[in-house]
Amino acid sequence: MTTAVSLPLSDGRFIVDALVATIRANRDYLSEIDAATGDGDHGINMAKGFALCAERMDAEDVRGASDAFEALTMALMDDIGGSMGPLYGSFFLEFQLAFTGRDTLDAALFGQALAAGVASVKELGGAKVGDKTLMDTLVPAEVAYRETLAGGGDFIEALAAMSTAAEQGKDSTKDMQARIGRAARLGERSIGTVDAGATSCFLILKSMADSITRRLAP
Amino acid sequence: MTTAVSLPLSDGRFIVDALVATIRANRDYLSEIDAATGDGDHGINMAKGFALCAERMDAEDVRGASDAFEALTMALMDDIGGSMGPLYGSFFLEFQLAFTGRDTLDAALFGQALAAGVASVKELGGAKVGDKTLMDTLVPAEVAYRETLAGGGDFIEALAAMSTAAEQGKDSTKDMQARIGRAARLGERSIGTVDAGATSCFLILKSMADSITRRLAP
Amino acid sequence: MNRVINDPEKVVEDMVRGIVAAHPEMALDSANPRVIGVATKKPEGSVGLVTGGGSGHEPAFLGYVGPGLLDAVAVGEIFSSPTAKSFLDAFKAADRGAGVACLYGNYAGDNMNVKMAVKMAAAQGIAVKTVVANDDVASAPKTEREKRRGVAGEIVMWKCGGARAALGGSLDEVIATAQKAIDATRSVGIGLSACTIPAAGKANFHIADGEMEVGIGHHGEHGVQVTKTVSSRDMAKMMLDIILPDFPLAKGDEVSVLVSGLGATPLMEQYIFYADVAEQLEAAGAVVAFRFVGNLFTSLEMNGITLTLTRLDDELKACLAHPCSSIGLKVLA
Amino acid sequence: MNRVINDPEKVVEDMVRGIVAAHPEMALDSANPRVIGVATKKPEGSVGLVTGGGSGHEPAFLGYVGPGLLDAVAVGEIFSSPTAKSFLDAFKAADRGAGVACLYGNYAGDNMNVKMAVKMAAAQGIAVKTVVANDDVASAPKTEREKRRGVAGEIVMWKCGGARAALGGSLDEVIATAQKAIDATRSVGIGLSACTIPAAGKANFHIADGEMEVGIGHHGEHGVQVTKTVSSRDMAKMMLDIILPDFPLAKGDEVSVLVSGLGATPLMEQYIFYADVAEQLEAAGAVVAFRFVGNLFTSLEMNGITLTLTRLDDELKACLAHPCSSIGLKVLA
Ligand SMILES: Nc1ncnc2c1ncn2[C@@H]1O[C@H](COP(=O)(O)OP(=O)(O)O)[C@@H](O)[C@H]1O
Ligand SMILES: Nc1ncnc2c1ncn2[C@@H]1O[C@H](COP(=O)(O)OP(=O)(O)O)[C@@H](O)[C@H]1O
Ligand SMILES: [Mg+2]
Ligand SMILES: [Mg+2]
Ligand SMILES: [Mg+2]
Ligand SMILES: [Mg+2]
Repeated sequence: MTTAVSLPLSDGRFIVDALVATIRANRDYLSEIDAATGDGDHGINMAKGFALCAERMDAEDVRGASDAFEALTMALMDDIGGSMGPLYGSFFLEFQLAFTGRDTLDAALFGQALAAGVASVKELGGAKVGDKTLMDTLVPAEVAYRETLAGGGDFIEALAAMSTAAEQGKDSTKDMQARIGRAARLGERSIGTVDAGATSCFLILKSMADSITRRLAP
Repeated sequence: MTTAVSLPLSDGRFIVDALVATIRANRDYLSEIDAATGDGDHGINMAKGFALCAERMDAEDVRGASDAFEALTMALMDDIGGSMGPLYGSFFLEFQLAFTGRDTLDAALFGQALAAGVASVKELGGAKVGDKTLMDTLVPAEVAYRETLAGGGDFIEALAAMSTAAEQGKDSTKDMQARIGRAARLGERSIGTVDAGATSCFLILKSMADSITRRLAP
Repeated sequence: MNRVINDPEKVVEDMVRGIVAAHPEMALDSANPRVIGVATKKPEGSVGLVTGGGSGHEPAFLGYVGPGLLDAVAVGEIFSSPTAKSFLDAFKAADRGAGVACLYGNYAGDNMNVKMAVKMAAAQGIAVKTVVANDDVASAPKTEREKRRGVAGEIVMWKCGGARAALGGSLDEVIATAQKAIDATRSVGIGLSACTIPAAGKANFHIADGEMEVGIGHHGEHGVQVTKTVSSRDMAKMMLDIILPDFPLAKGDEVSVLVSGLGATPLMEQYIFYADVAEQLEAAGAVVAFRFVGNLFTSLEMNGITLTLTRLDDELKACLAHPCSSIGLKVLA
Repeated sequence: MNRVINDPEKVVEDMVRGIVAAHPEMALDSANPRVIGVATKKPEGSVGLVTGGGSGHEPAFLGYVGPGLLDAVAVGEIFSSPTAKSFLDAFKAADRGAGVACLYGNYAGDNMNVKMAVKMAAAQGIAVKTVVANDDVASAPKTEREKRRGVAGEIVMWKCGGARAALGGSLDEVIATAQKAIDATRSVGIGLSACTIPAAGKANFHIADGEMEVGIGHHGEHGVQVTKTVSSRDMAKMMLDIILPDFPLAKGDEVSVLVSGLGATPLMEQYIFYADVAEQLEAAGAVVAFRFVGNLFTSLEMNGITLTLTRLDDELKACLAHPCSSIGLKVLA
């Protein structure tokens, strides 16, 4: 079997299913990390939102990628609140919008959604790279994806580069002092543990990369 | 040196000094017993009252027995409240009243004060022997004192009989089920520990017997 | 246990200092600092209302002094009756020539101190009549109601007595209304964790994590049963199962529901519990006409919850609706 | 930890059920159960007041809805911002044609959700202006006041904004008064024991017995210093030493003092602490004109205490004295 360069969006719900499974599996881990510098609820918040997304998808028998990302966006925005509701809500909203009316997911479309998502989170949250937030995962991951494609890489290679950069970005938060969010209050005491949001963001990007790659090259 | 049958009341403060020392020394013990069936504050309440009595006596440079018992009564009645304030307050009030205007403490006068004290506590508290209260100490102690005198015993013998009966009375509360006070609520669970008030009452009667006896037969 | 105190032996003194500093209208001329009251005099010739009890139950007792409520409160040591002298001084502070209603709870110490104070007051020409609250169903069987303790139901007694006095009732009328209010009231509590008297330094009773004591007293007196901790819904059921056999409600009976946290219980949980109680009462056909939820009668930092039901008639309803103002309870006109 | 709950994941739902059952006047028509408000409409054409925030701080936030205070509150999960949709629905419930003042606290989540809700409201023709409370002195240095969190000082902001709206103020006037109130307000807290989010099941921070965390946040955010537990008097001194350099008081300045327990702190201790604060403030020449003491802004069953000072002018004094009624705060006419 050869490797595909695109896949149909009409049964693209699997991307969101994989996200739901990933976040649920990491519920306690994410809360534990958050406990070190924040209030220990990141896993709870995320798992609640993603579980509600699964309920919405099942209730409406969602199959396509656009509808799946819409369910995810609504679950995050309307049901969970916190910081993660609006931040990840705006992020996934861009995937929903990018996929609406489109049949096929290819490297360019994913790249367009990813870039729009990062821009939206940046605008809303106002955090910069180095502030010890999910931006430290998101920004380098998007750059790596974009540059891999620009350098001639294919969809799968770009996704792999995104994953790797996301992991490095996540790890980079370990030595940072938080400048935003609850952890900022800790000052120097925030140094030494990775950021919870940066970690969930890495898990999300890696899940998307893995699930799409598995479909492209089964 | 021979044994005296009476002593001057004009320097009778020593009886109350001994009481203060006894209660202070047993503060934690009395609270511990109270904790088993009550609210654990009996030692605190008693120690507070007796300490205030010492303060009053020092402030007014009290020497005589009547003034000393007045200070004790007032400290208990005006300063500590609880059950012990009025109960022991009325008890010692009878000693104050009995000693006022008198020069000499003898077996008859002590017996008169003791009987009046017991009657006063009985009237106010309404507890009967067998209810698991300080009445289980007080009533047999007073009977023993009175009967020893009636049977020809002297002051010292009567005080000794009072002490012994008080101790037996106190011990008798161990197997009783409380029918009054906080411990009543425990029902059968109140069986197995001696009553806190019965214990402090034994300590009080024994202290009076000992301090008076030491003066009579030094 | 970490505390916000200065001297553990002087917590009551220090608290009274804070009450008077924060509520200057509660400082009485009384030379006795253990008497707190409303300095702004109520109408001359109206009945004075007094209560008193051990400290540690705040806002009870001193938090229920104010217009439409009590006039003066005798303040005891932690969990210990005030002195006879303090009750007497409270009677004096509250008396406006129409006599004093002393509405207090059934504890040995309070009974004795009130008894002595009433005697002393009579000698000074002040007429005092008493009502003794005995709403705590778990503290003695129905056949020995005279042994039952007073707990959060005292608030209902004070509120109704206070309204009757504010409405111009005579001493006998105030006493009758307060007596009717407490006769129509039943309470029960569940303890989830113990509390510590500051001067004692360690708790004198213990509730294990994962267990609860049903029918616990306000000073940690043992209850009727220690069980595994159950859901709020099941707590409500257990408590109603204790109250209702003692105090059957007929379909359509109007009731007041008072829920109080015991000190450390989050308000969130008190409302969760209220919802379960109201649902079960309504399922039983009762009509909830008044509701009070909050830390209304506590026991230091004890964790747990109490439920107080009052069966209402038109007089008690009018009394509960009457305006009042105090630290613990405000009812607006 | 023993609790009075049903499902730990549903404590907010169950609490809202209890609030609405106990205070039927707070049930809105809103299809969104996470919006609580005053159903009894205020004068048509007056400014609507909204806040919102995470649950677990009861009586904040929903306990400050009522006449003279807020109109609608967006209710979040425990310690977590409400959704943008809930803020939007609260705006809709509060709007009476004169616009809505959203007076909330400076937390990342709240900032973002309010931002999105304001955008959505504008698209629907509802004018919303905001004031962001940042009274928590310990949460960022003076040079970065925009990073400071909102804590119990929000109550002062709501009270003053609510009074201005009740007095007929325009949206700009209400916003100006609320902004002035919070600009004149500083808070700091001391934590004595941690609390546990029910769904998490274990505390995510820890305070050892015998130690306290000075400057702790309302969600257990680390403070400025962990020390041995000191006396109430010394706590008052440490807290004033944090507030006053940021916020110097001149001799004769009139202030409001708000003391809140964090959940498990006995009211007795709150009054002990109040006495120490008042004494030290008065020694420094300040005049205490308003006082609020109680469990006014809590963090579940956290033990500890917060102090909030507001420097007053005539407008703020008139606003604090204005009558209001709510679960958390009642000021009588
Ligand atoms: N302004 C922001 N921009 C981007 N990410 C943010 C911002 N503020 C907070 N975060 C992220 O949110 C994470 C915490 O999320 P979570 O625990 O769910 O919410 P909360 O802080 O409200 O408890 C942090 O680890 C951080 O990565
Ligand atoms: N009515 C009564 N008559 C005599 N003694 C009583 C009565 N009620 C209680 N007591 C005694 O009081 C003791 C408890 O005293 P204490 O602990 O100081 O007061 P409290 O019970 O108010 O905490 C009991 O052990 C009992 O002996
Ligand atoms: Mg968090
Ligand atoms: Mg006791
Ligand atoms: Mg006691
Ligand atoms: Mg959170």
